[in-house]
Amino acid sequence: MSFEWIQLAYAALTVFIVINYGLIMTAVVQKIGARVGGRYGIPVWQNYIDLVKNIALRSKISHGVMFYLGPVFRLTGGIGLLLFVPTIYGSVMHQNFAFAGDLILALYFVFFGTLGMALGAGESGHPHAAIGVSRGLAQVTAAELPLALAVFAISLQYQTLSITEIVAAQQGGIFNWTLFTNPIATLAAMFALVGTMMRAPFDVVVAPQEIPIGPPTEYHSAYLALMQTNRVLFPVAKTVIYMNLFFGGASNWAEFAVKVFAIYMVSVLVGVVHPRFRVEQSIRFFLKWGLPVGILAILVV
Amino acid sequence: MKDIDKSFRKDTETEFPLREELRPRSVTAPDGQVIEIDPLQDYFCQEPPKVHKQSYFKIVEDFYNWARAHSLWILGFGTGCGAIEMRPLMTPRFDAYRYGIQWRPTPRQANLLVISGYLSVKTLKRAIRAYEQMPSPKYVVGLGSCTINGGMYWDSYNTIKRLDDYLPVDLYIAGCMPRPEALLAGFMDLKKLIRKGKAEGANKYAENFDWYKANQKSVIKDWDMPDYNW
Amino acid sequence: MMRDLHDHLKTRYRLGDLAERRGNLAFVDVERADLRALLVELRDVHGFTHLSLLTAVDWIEEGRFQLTYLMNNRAANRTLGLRVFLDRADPVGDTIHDLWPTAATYQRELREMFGIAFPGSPRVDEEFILEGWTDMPPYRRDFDTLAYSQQTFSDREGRETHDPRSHMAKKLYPEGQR
Amino acid sequence: MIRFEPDRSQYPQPGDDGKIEIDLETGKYLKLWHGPNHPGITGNMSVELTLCGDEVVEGKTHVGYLHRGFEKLMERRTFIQVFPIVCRVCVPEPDFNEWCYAQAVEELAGIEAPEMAQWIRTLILEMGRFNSYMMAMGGIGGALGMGVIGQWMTYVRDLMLDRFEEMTGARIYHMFILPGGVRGHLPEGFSERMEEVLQTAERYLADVDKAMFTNAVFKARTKGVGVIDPALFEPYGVTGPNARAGGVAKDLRKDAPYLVYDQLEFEVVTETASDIWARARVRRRDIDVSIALIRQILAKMPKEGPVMAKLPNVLHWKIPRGETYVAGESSRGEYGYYLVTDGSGYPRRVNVRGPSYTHAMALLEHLIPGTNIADVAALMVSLHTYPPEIER
Repeated sequence: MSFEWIQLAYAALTVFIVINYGLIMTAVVQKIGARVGGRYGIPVWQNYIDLVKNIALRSKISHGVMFYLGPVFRLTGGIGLLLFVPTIYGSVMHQNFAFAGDLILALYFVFFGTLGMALGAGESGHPHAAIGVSRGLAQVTAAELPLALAVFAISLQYQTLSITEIVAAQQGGIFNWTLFTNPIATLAAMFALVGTMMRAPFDVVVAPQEIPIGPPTEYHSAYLALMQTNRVLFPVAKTVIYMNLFFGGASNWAEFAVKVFAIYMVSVLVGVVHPRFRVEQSIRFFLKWGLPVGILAILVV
Repeated sequence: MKDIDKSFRKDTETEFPLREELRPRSVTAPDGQVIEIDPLQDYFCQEPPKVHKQSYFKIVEDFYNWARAHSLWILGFGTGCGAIEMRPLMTPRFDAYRYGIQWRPTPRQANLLVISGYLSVKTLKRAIRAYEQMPSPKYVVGLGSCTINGGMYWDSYNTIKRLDDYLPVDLYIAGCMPRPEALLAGFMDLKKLIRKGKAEGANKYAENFDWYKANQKSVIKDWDMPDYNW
Repeated sequence: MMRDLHDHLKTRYRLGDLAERRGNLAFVDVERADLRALLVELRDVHGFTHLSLLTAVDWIEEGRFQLTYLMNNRAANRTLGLRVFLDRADPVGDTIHDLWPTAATYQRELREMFGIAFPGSPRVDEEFILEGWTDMPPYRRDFDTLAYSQQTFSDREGRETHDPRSHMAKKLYPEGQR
Repeated sequence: MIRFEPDRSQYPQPGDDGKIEIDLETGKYLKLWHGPNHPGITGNMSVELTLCGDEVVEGKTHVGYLHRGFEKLMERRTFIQVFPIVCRVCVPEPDFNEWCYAQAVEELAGIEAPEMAQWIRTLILEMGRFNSYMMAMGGIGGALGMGVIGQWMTYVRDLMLDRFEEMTGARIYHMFILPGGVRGHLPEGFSERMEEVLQTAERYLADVDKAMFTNAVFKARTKGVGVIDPALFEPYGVTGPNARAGGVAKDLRKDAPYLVYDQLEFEVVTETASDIWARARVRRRDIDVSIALIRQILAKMPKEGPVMAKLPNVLHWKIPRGETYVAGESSRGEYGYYLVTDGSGYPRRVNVRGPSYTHAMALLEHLIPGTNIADVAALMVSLHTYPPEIER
């Protein structure tokens, strides 16, 4: 495919839309969680105010270069993930930099942010951050295994590594979705989704009652604002991959909004009513349930 | 009430010895290297606080103040018995989240320190550290009569009487203990102060730094930390 | 029934008179040398297995500290308080942390708040409640908390302090009657 | 079946005396302070943990952050003046302090509270127990990441606080129990409104049963974790729900009936496992007992009668020399007051025996070594400790 400069502007527009969508969606999700507890919940625009507030803080301290680069890496991971995945199928504006092997690159970017964050949080020197990082890396590694296996399964199934082609193969009716053509791979991937969304029962990384919020313990002001941006962007970008791979992609923004919200709600609904696992329990859970399902998915294909 | 013992004199002579783990010593690292450490010098950053100027444009500052007012992140540090009324504040009946008030577990991400009730001398030390670690602009709310003037514990040897001697207080909420409605009203008043740009406690602390430190050190006898700890 | 126990124990230990408070609560004076043997017997033979409380009272006029060991027999619903008197000038108690590990906490508190030494008790000299305290132990009777507070902390201007007894007498009986 | 067992040979081995030699400078250990500013801690206290990997090898409790010198302040105040500060010893269940102190003063002064007052006191104590258990249930849920349970329980507690407010005029510190009786009668129509609250509470508690006690993750986190050996109960002075979770049916309400508990029917709840699960379960079932007791009291109590005995002039009230100990079963265990008088107008010595004094100090320090860092918060909350009882 050829590269045109206008694509940069289009990609920036995609990122802008997704960030705004993410800001509002996370607020709505928090509101739903609050309603379960019987509360009214935060206003939907609260995330914007928090973002401005954090940028407006006057004093900042740094713990070194990596401390500064940590959130930047994390955000790069989120934006990178989004940019190499076609957000809207069939749209010239929002297919971003999708290319033939983008599935592999996307898998790489899922990890990239976590690793960058680990370096940055480690530099902050806070023991809670260090414990959180070691927990996070252990759990992400275990949780992403089923996803990797599921991705192998469906790339075997569709004989391609291009997300665009996978989406194309799923068009033409709801029963062409991978959800129905390969339910086992979808199940394996959903394990990974629930496991990496930092929600109960797999939120041991940030567990406030054990290690007050883990890796970001020392982050504040503008650093925190960057991480907040990533916190709303990254889940959406990840959900976009799931949507493309398993749920037939989206052909316009409305479909995008509905599907992403629905997939995201899976992890939220699981999270609201469960306490959290210990880290070795959650790793065991993924190896015991996620891994066999992923292997089964490959075998079935 | 018993009469005061006029002949009683507080012991002002005795110095509290430095704790053993804070004395200078040499350490052999696992690889055999010998390192000299002086914990008080090496473990802390010694930089004094700065007075932070307001934004150059008034309209920008006003916008920032608006955002600060509507996003109050409270440090979840229950210093006294008033903390028990903070919990209903987060739950269905009163739900302070509606007003952009949240609880953060780490001082780095909080900008409102609520002193929930009396402060014993031991807690005062921790409260000062927590306050100094928060990013500026930061606000302090004293909760209950005991932060205003000792309240119930006016004759106790271990609780401070006036919080504003030790930390720059923006707002007091009276009562013993104040009801959640009073707390909500207090936070609304604090919002008004912030929007008017009158809540500049952090700058006041930096300007009168020596005065605050002298007060703090007159109460905390074992001052084994640097003057300003980030 | 407390009386029977007292008569039974009196044959072998130097005990004072039994001061009965209720049917199931009584106090008795014990010599310091007998304390440990008595506690062990109460625990192992008479079922007083629960140490409810260990605390001290400062009898400054008599120049001595009173240590109170409240032993409880839950099955029979009886509580026996053992009173041991220590010299106030040089108070040293006997540690019982090997009989009841939880007594170590009580002894730490007594060490800090009354200045009673318990040699051999674990971590007894570490700071427990107070931090950086250089004055006399605060629970002693000659420590005046109001005077200390006035010499340490500053009052806010405009505070009025009334003596409740004269203030209330004036409010309740303005004509001056008792 | 995949199993992972950590290679224990690299872990520190206990020495001859059973204690692990800790040398921080080997770099094998990490010192971590749990508190005082920490969301997983119960109130304002702290635990100094020494970690090796994810495992805690040593824990030391540090208290004193809430010390106000109550016992000293009480010595300066007359018998009646002590009341405003006595309830402030324990915030979640302040009425227990008032009752213990009032009962002790009555015993030494030889006053008997009228029957109506006894019933109202029992009612207040049960309402306070209900509130305290609500905090504990929410705390257990919160420590394991189920914030929703905390939300529901605090809401129900708010409803009960409304009833307190209606009866006494205050939400948290009531000061309703005085020596000689209580301050007043129940308001008109109190039992109907109380019944509404109890029914709401039962509805929410049914939800809690579903969300918490049938949840597989909750079971995985709590079963077999933080086990207290029942043989330790006596040496460590474990009482109350913590002991009952180990199968010891000790309850002062039954063993040494005070107030009107001998006229009420209730069972002593026990579990056998003695782990976090069992302690949570005991508290959950004890709430049901409390609810039943409140209903019973409201049904059985006399309709009228005096609530206050005749007191001498309290400004000049002198009590002869004597000492007494009054204890009752609070929501955390045996709660007692030791009062010594010397014939003057002031107490000679007041000592508070809070159940947390033993649970959070010696017992917790004994339990913590060997647990996972993730379980420390759950363990502390399951013991239901409350620091002001320790340091007063």
